[in-house]
Amino acid sequence: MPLISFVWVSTLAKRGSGISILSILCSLILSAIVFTRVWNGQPQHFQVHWFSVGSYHLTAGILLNNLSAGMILLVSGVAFIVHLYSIQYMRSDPYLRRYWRYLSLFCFSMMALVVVDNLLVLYMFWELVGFTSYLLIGFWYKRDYAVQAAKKAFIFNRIGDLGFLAGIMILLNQFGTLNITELFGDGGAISNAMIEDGVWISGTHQMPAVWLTLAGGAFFFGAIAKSAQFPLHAWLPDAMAGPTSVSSLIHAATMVAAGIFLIARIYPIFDQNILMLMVITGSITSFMAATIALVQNDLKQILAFSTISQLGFMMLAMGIGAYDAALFHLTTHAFFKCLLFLCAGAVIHQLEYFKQAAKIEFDCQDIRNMGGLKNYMPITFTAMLFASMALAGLPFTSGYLSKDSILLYSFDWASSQTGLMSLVPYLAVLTSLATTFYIARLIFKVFFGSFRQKQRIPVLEPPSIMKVSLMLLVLFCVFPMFSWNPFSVENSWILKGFSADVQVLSQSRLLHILVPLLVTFVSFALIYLASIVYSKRDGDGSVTQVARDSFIYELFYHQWFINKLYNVIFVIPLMYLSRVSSILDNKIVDGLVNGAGRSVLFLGALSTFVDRYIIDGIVNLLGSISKSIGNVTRHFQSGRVQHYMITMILLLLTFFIFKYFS
Amino acid sequence: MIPVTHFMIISAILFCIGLYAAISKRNAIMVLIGIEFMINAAILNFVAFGAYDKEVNGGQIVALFAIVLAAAGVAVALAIILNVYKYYKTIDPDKIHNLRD
Amino acid sequence: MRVEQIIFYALAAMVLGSALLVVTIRNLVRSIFLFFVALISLSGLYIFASADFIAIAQIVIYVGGVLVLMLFAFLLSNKELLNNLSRPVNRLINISSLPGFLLASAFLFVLISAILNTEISWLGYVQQNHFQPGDNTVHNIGISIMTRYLLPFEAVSMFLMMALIGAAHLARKGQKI
Amino acid sequence: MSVLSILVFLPLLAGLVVIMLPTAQQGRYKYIALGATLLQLLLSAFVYINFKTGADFSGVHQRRQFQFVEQTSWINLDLGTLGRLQIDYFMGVDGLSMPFLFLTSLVMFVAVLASWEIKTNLKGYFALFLLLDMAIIGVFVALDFFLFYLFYELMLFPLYFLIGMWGGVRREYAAIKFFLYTLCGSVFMLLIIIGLYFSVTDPLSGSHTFNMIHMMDPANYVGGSIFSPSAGQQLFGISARLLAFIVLFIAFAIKVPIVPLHTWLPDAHVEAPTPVSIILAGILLKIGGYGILRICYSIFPEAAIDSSWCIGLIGVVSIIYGALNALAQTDLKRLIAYSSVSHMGFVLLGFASLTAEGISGANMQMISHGFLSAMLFFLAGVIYNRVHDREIANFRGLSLLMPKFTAFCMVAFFASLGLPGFSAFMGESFSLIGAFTSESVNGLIPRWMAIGGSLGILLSAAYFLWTFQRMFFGELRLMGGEDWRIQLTDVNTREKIALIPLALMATLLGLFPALVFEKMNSSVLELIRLVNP
Repeated sequence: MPLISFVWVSTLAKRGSGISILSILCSLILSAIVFTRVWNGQPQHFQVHWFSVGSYHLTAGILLNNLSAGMILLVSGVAFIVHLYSIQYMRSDPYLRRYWRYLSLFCFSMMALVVVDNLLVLYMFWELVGFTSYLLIGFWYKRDYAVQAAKKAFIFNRIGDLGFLAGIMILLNQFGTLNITELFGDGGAISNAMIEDGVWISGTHQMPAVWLTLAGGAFFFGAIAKSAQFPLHAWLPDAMAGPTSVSSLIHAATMVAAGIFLIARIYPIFDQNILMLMVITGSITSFMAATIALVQNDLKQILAFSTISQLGFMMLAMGIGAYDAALFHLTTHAFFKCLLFLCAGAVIHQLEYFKQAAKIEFDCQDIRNMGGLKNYMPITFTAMLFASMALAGLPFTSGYLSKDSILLYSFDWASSQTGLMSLVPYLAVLTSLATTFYIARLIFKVFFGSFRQKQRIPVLEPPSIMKVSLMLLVLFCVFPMFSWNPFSVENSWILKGFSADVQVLSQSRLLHILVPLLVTFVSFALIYLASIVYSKRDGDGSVTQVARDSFIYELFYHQWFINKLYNVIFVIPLMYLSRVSSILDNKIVDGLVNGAGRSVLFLGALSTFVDRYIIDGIVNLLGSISKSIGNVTRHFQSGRVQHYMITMILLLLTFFIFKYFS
Repeated sequence: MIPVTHFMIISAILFCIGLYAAISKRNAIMVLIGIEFMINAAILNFVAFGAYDKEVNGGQIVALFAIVLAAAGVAVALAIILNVYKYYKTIDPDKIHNLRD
Repeated sequence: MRVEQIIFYALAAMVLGSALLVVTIRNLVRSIFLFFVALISLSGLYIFASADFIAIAQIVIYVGGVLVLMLFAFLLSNKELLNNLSRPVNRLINISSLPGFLLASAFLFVLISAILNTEISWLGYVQQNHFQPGDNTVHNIGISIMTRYLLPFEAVSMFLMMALIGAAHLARKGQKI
Repeated sequence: MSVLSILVFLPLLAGLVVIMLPTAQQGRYKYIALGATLLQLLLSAFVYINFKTGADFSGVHQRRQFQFVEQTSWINLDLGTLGRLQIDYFMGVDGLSMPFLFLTSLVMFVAVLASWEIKTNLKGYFALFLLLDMAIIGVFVALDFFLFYLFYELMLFPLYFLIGMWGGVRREYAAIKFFLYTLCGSVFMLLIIIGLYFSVTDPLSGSHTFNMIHMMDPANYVGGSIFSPSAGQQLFGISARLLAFIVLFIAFAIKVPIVPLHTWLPDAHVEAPTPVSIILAGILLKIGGYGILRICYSIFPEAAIDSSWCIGLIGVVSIIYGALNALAQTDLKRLIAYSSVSHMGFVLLGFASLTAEGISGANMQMISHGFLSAMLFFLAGVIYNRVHDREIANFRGLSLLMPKFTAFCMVAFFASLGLPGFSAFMGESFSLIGAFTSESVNGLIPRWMAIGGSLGILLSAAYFLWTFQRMFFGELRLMGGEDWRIQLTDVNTREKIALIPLALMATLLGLFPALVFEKMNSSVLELIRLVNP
C-alpha cells in the first residue's frame, strides 16, 4: 500500500530540514494517488492484529474512505505549502533542526489520525497531535509567554481527551470493539442497536439509554476541546505565541479541523439532543468569536478568533445534519485561512526586518501601527485580498460556495424547527456579516491608508519562496477548484463526495436564490462602509473610537441609502456587544480556568497539610505515647531496695486475698 | 498440750513484726534483724509441726538446716553491708539508690 | 496442765514483746540486745514443742554466732549514727513507716484468718501420733541426718564454707572492691 | 537446580564474594554487583522467552500448570501429637509473577549503575544491596507461604540499613518509620499464616502445610478449622475469612501505599539514596500489588468480591489524593513519590474491578510504573548528585544547560503523564476501562469510580507539566548561580547506559503491549474464573 510507505516516510523525516521537505512532498504525491484511487470508490480497509487483552482483540489498521482520503489530501497539501513557506520564514532561527523535527512529527500524527481505523489508536494520535502542538507552540521556550500558552493548550487538550477516553470506554463496554467500520459503518453495531424503554440494547450487553447520549456527549466534548469551541476555546488565541507558520498549519488548517473530523468519523452515534447541543455551541461560538474579532488589534489574534468562528460554523453545520456542507467548508476554510495566516506571517516577518533596520520598538503584530503596505508588498496584498474575499464568502470564491451551503442548510433546517432554534440561521447570517466586516477592517487597516511609522524605509517584498507558496494557496481559494458554476452549490464535486449522509438539500428555489443574493449584497455594502471608516483618516484605535462617534454623525449625513442607516444602527450595538463579550470572555472563562487552577492548587496544599500533619501526627503521637508510658513505669524502679520488697509483698498479699477470699 | 494453732499464731505475729522491720527501718542492719525475725518465725512453725512426726522428725531437721543457712546468710549480708558502708558512708537503704536507671 | 500453758504463754509474750520493742526502739544498740532476749525466749518455745536439740542449736548457733556478728557489724558501721541518735521520736509509729506498718498488719490479718479457718484436724498425721514428752528426738535427728538427709547435710556444709570464704573476702581491709 | 533457584541465590553468592574480598579492592565491588545483576537480567530474559502461554499454562491455582517448578521438602519435623510440621521449598512462576522477574532484574541493573555515586563503606552497601535483590526475587517466585514470608521479612532488613546509613538528612526517622510501618503490617500477616497453616492439610501427606496452592482450593480445608470456607467461623462478629482477607490486604496495602497508610513513602523516598529509592519505587510497590493478587485474591476469593467496592473506592481516593498532594510539592523527589501513590491508585482500581482488562491493565500499570518511576528517580538523582538540591523552584531553564538530560526528562515526564505511545497510557486506560465495564460485567464497581480515576489522569498531567515547564523552560535562572552552572553537566555515558533501556522499555511496551498482555492473559483469565465462578 503506498499509504503505509508514506506514513513511514514522514516519520523518517525527523532529521534535517531538507529531508523533511522531501518527505512531505512525496507524502503529498502519495496521498494524491490514494485520493484518485479511493474517491467515490470502494473504501479500503487494512488491519493488523495489535494485541488482545482479556476477551477483547484490539486491531490497529488503516481505513480509507471518502472522508479520510479527502482529509489526507488536504492535510498533506497544506503541510507541504507550510513547509515550503517556513524554509524562508524560519531561516534565521537558531534551533531550526528541532523545528523541522517537531513539524514532521506533527504531520505524521495528523495524517495518521486522519487515516487510522481503530478508536483507541485514533485516541493515541489525537493526544500525540496535542503533544506536538504543545512542543510547537512552546517552540521559542525562552519566551515565558509562549511556554505558558503551550501549557494552557496542552491542558485544554487533555480535558478534551478525557471526554474522548470516556466515550471510548462506553463504546468498548457496550459493543466490545473499537473498530470504526464495525461500529460506524452503515451496517455497523451502532445503527442496529435499538433503544427500547430507556435501555440501549445491542447484542448481549444493554445499558441505560442515558449512556448513549453520554457517549455522544463525551466525543463531542473531546471535539470541543480540540476545535476550540465555546467553553474550551481560550487556548487558541494564546496559541498564537508560536511561530506564525506553525499557527498557520496547526491552528488554521489541520489540528482544529481534527475535532470536526472526529465528529464526521463517528457521526451515527450522535442522537437528537447531542445534535441540538452541537447547534447551540456552534452558533454561540461562531457569533461570539466573530464579535470579539471585531475588536481585536493583534493581527494574529483576529485570525485566531476568525478560525474559532468558522469552526463554530462547521459545528453548526454538523449539528443541523449538513454533514457534507461542514466538511466542504472545512476544506475551503483550511486553504484560505492558511493563506491568511501565511500572509500575516509575511507581513510580520517584513515588519521585523523593518524594525531591526529602523531600530524603533513597536509591536509588529499590532495592525494599528501598520497601514499602507499595499504599495510596498503588492503580491502579499493580492494574496491576502483573495483570501479575505474567500473568508467573507463573496461570490466567485470557494468561501462563497461552502459558507452559503451551510447558510442554506441552516435555513432548511430552521424551517422544520420551532421556537428559539429558528433564530439560528439568522444568527449565522449575522456572524457571516460580522466576519466580512472584521476581515475588511483588517485589510484596510493593514494595506490601505498611509504607513503610520515615521521612517520611510521601504518595506521590501517577502522572499521568493514565500511568494510561490502564497500563490499556490491563492489557487485553492478561487472557486474553479471546487465547482465549475460559481453560484450553484450542489454540483461541486467535493460536496457530492462527502454526501455520504442522509441529509438531502431540499429544492426550495426561492429561498435558495434569495439568501445568497442578500448575503452578497449586504457584504458589499459592509466592505464599502469599512473602507470609509478605516482607510481615509489616520490615528490609532482609541482615537478612532471618539472620531467615529462624531464621524457617525458625518457618515449619517453623507449616506443617502436607507439600509446604510440600518447598518449604522446595527454597527454600534455590535461593537458594544463585542467589547462586552471579550471582557466577559476574558473575565468569566479565563477566570473560571484560573479559578479552577487556583482551587486545585489550594486543594493540593490543603491535602499536603492534612497529609503531613494529621496522618504523620497520628503516627508520631503513637510513638510519643509509648515513650511516655515507658517513662512512667521507669519511675517505679526507684532503686530503693525496700520499695521492691513492698511491691513484692503487696503483690503476694493481693494474690492471697484474691485466691483466699474469692 | 499446747495446740499447734497457738504456735502458728505466734509465728505469724513474729513474721509480721519481722516484715515490718524489714520494710520500714532506715538502718540496713535493722532490716537484717527483721529478716532474721521472719526466718525464726518460719523455723518456729517447722518445729511446731516437727513434733508430731515421730520417726523422722523431718520438721526439726529442716529447722536445723534453716538455722545454719540463716547464719551463713547473715554472715554474707553483713559483709555486704560493711562494704556498702565503706563505699556509701551510710547504710540507710533509702540513700543507696544508684540502681535507679 | 495449767502451769505448762502459763509458762508457754509467758515465753510467747516475752518473744512478741521483745520483737515489738526491737522494732520500735530508736536506740539501735538497745534493739540488738532486745533481739538477744527475743531469740532466747524463742528457743524456750522450741522446748515446748519437744524440739530440745533445735532449741540448744538455736542458742548456740544463732544467738552465739549471728548476734555477735551483728553486734560487731553494727558497731563498726555506725560512727556517724551516734550524732543523730538524739533525734526524738515522739510517737510510736512515725509517718514514714506507715505504709510498712499497714502492709504488715494486712499480711498478719490474712495469715491469722488463714490459720483460724483451717481445721487442723484435717491433717491426717496430726491425730494419730500425739507426742509424748519422753521421746528422744536427738536420737532420731542423728540417725536421719546420717541416713536420709545425708546429701543436704553435705551440701549445707559446702555452702557454709563458701559463704564464709566469700564473707571474709568481701570484708577484707585494704583495696576497694 | 532449576533456573529460579539460581536466579534467587545468585545475588546471595555475589554478596558473599563481596564480603570475602578485602576492602582494598573497593572499586571491584561495583563491578561484581554489576556482573551479578547482568547475569540475573539474562536469566530472567531466558525465563521470559521460553515461558509458555496458553490455557493449560495459566496455573493460578493448579500446581501442574506452574512453570519452572521446584519442590523439595525443606523443614520436616515430627511434632508428635501435633502431626508433622511440613514446610517445603516450593518455587514456581506463572503469568502473574513472570513479568515482575524481568522488571526486577532490569531495575536492579539500573540501580547498580546508579550506585556509582555511593562513596562511603562500599562493602556494607553492596552486600546489603545484593541481599535485598535476593529477597525481592524470592518474594516473586515463592509459592510456599512460609518461604514467601521469610523473603518478605528479609526484604525489610537491608532496606532499613540502606536508608538508615546512606540516606539524606532525616534518614533515621524515615528508616524507622518505614521499618515499623511494614513490620506491623507483616506481623498480623504472620498470625493469618499460622491460622491458615492449621486449617489446611496437604492432600498428599495429610499433614498441615504452608503450600499456597493447597490453600487456594477449599477441598483441602480441615472441617471445623478457623479459615475453612464451609465452617464459616466468626471472629469478633466478622467472618474469619473476611477478617483474614482484610488483615492481609492491609499488610500488602502498606507496601502499595494506599492513602491512609502511605506517609512512609515520601519520607523514605526523599531520604533514601538514589539507587535505593529507585528500587523502592521500582519494585517494592509492586510486591504489594502482587501480594494482593497472589494471596488475598486467590486464597480468599469470596472475601475479595465482598470488599471490591471498598478497594475500588480506596483506589480512586488514592489517585485523587496522591495527585493533589503531588501538585503542592516543592521537592522533586517528594513529588515523584506522591505521583507513585497516585499511579498505584490505578492498580488498586484495576484489581477491584475483577474484570480481565482491569487486572491485566493493573499489572501493565505496575510494570510500566516500575520502569517510569525508576527512570524519574534516576533523573532526580542525577540532579541531586551534581548540586545536592532537589527544590523545583531553584532550577529554571535547564534545557539550555543539559539538552540530552532534558530529552530523557521529557520522555520520562510525558510517559508517566499517560501520553499514548508510552506504556503508562496502556496501563491506565485498561484499568479504567476494566473499572468501567465491571458495572455491566459483574456489577462490582460503579461507573463513577472510573470517571473519578480518569480525573486523576488530568491532575497528573497538570503537576507533571507544571514541574517540567518550571524546571526546563524559560530563561536560565539557577539558585546556585555560577557554580551550579558549571556543575550541571549533561548526562555522562554511564547515566545514558542506565536511562536508555528504561526509556526503550517504556516506549516498547507502549507500542507493543502484547509483549506483556500475551504472557499474562491466560493467568488473568484463570484468576477471574477462580475469583468469581
